[in-house]
Amino acid sequence: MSELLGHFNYWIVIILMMTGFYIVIARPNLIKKIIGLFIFQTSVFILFISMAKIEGGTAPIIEEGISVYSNPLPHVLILTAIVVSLATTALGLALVVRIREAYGTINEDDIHVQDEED
Amino acid sequence: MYIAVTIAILIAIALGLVRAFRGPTLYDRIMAGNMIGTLTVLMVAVLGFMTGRPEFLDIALVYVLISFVSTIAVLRVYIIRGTMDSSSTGSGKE
Amino acid sequence: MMDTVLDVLSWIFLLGGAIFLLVGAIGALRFPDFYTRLHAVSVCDTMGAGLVLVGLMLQGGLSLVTVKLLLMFYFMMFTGPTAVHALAEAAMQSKLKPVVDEREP
Amino acid sequence: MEHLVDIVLLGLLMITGFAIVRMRSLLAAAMLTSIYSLLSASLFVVLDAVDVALTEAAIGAGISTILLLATVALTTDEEKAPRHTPLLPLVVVIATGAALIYGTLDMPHYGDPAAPIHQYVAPTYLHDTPGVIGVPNVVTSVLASYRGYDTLGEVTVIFTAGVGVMVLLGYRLRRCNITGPGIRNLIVLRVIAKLFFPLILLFALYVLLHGDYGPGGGFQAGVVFATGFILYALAFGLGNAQRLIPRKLLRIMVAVGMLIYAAVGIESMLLGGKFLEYRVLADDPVTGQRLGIMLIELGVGIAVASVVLIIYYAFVSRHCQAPEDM
Repeated sequence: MSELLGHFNYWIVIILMMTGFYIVIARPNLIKKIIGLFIFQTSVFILFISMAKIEGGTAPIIEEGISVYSNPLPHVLILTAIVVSLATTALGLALVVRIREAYGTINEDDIHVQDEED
Repeated sequence: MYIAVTIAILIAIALGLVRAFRGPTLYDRIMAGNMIGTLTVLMVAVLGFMTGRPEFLDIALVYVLISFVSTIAVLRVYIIRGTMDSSSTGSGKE
Repeated sequence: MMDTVLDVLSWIFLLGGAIFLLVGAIGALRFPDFYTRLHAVSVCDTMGAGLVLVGLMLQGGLSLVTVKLLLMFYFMMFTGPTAVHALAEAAMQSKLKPVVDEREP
Repeated sequence: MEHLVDIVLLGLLMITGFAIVRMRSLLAAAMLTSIYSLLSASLFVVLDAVDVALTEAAIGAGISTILLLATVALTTDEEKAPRHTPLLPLVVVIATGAALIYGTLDMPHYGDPAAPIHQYVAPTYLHDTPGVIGVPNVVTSVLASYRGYDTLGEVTVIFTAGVGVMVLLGYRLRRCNITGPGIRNLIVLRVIAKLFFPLILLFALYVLLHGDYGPGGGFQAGVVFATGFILYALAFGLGNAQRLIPRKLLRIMVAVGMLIYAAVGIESMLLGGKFLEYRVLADDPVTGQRLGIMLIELGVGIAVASVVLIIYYAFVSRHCQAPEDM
């Protein structure tokens, strides 16, 4: 039981990660792929934050009378990662818009067909 | 007491998610998203009190603003498109 | 004495809010068409949220926490109905028909 | 109790993830992505990461979703069924997942205070921050002071993304005033937007200045600030928003934000310290640290707000070029 509770977070995170991964490799639609990447990224965030949690701890904002704080370092790393995820999402979506204008479609299969015809 | 409220909110979020999955129209999904936003705000506020650090209400405030702006953004995008998929022009009945 | 009264009052508000939230969510799931479901959702947005926030305010006492809760209350009372209003308006414009009971004359 | 909330939220996240896979309408998938992000943000609150929760809500549920929606509006809503059978991807995914789950078995238990991650630098940061940096929020102190180089790099990434989107989606100034026919009639929305716009900007300022004491800081403040302008643009049209804060100004502000950050570093070098060593900025080292943190948070806030707005403008003004999509 303690084994289950102790690893529950990690397992769900891996299931989420694989959900995102599946969307990225199995779905030809480019916007769907970016949504998949987003899910993957968020699951990595949850993995890091789960590792930072300490049983009985509280948020790392120093206050009188509290002695146990969760680990602040993963929070900092993930804060950075979230902002970077905004950058990647925005660039990816801009590329999708351009691809749509160049090919008239955002379906990867159709794009391959058009490329082979050239 | 906070625990009871939190559980009620979690159940309500689950019900809202069911509505978001089932649709049937896009408006139902937007509505469900809006409701989940409200519930999340309340849950964060109650959790802050439960863990004894109610100063985290700032987060809840940001959530209020964000969920409002994104609801409006969805509506605007949908109106700009002006195109309705066949499911959303029906009677809205399942 | 005063503390007990405040506690009991805030519990009543919190529980009332929780019941309204649940009722609203059940309504959003069970009602037959979009417009009726909107009614249920607005119960969540205003009554449920308002009661929970008032309950929390009573717990917060006279402090910065209560000021923030008041601000949240103010925001929510405006944003919730506005969003629902915009939603209903958009749905009306897209000619989404309400379900009407046609047996009535 | 926290365990229960944690488990329920993770379960809801998993269900949402599966629903996104099955959803054929891209607009609906974008809506669900927003819900997914909001749920994960509340999970972060349960896991004590309040700063991360604030950022995830503002960026994931807010800006990313709006960009996704704008892209869907520019392209297409329907997703075609894939041509290949999903068998091979499914096998790959299950095999990878099984390998990863096998890998987690060696990991320390969730919430274990004796885990290796909690033994090295984290206790130092927690112990030293009140005395050396003088701000109660350890995340802010680590982000802005101990790991100031990382944050500078990150602002550069944001800057690069802004430049990239500008290059990809057009750079020219266009007079463009689109307001959806529906929104134009919504008097209520316009009044509310007018009422809220200054409040949101004020709140952004609060998030910026309060970042030392509670959740918040430059990134979050920048995003909230930009959200205020996005609300304005949604209610009154892009043209009016651009009259309020023109692109030219935004392009300058991005550079100004980055330069403030770098200038703080160079200033501390001129005063005899190392790059980004704030304690030389004032007579008292602690005051110097606080001053340095405040300045670079300001720089980060300016840069992030203008990049987010540049990206938003670039996406939305594409609608002007493709009138058949409107």
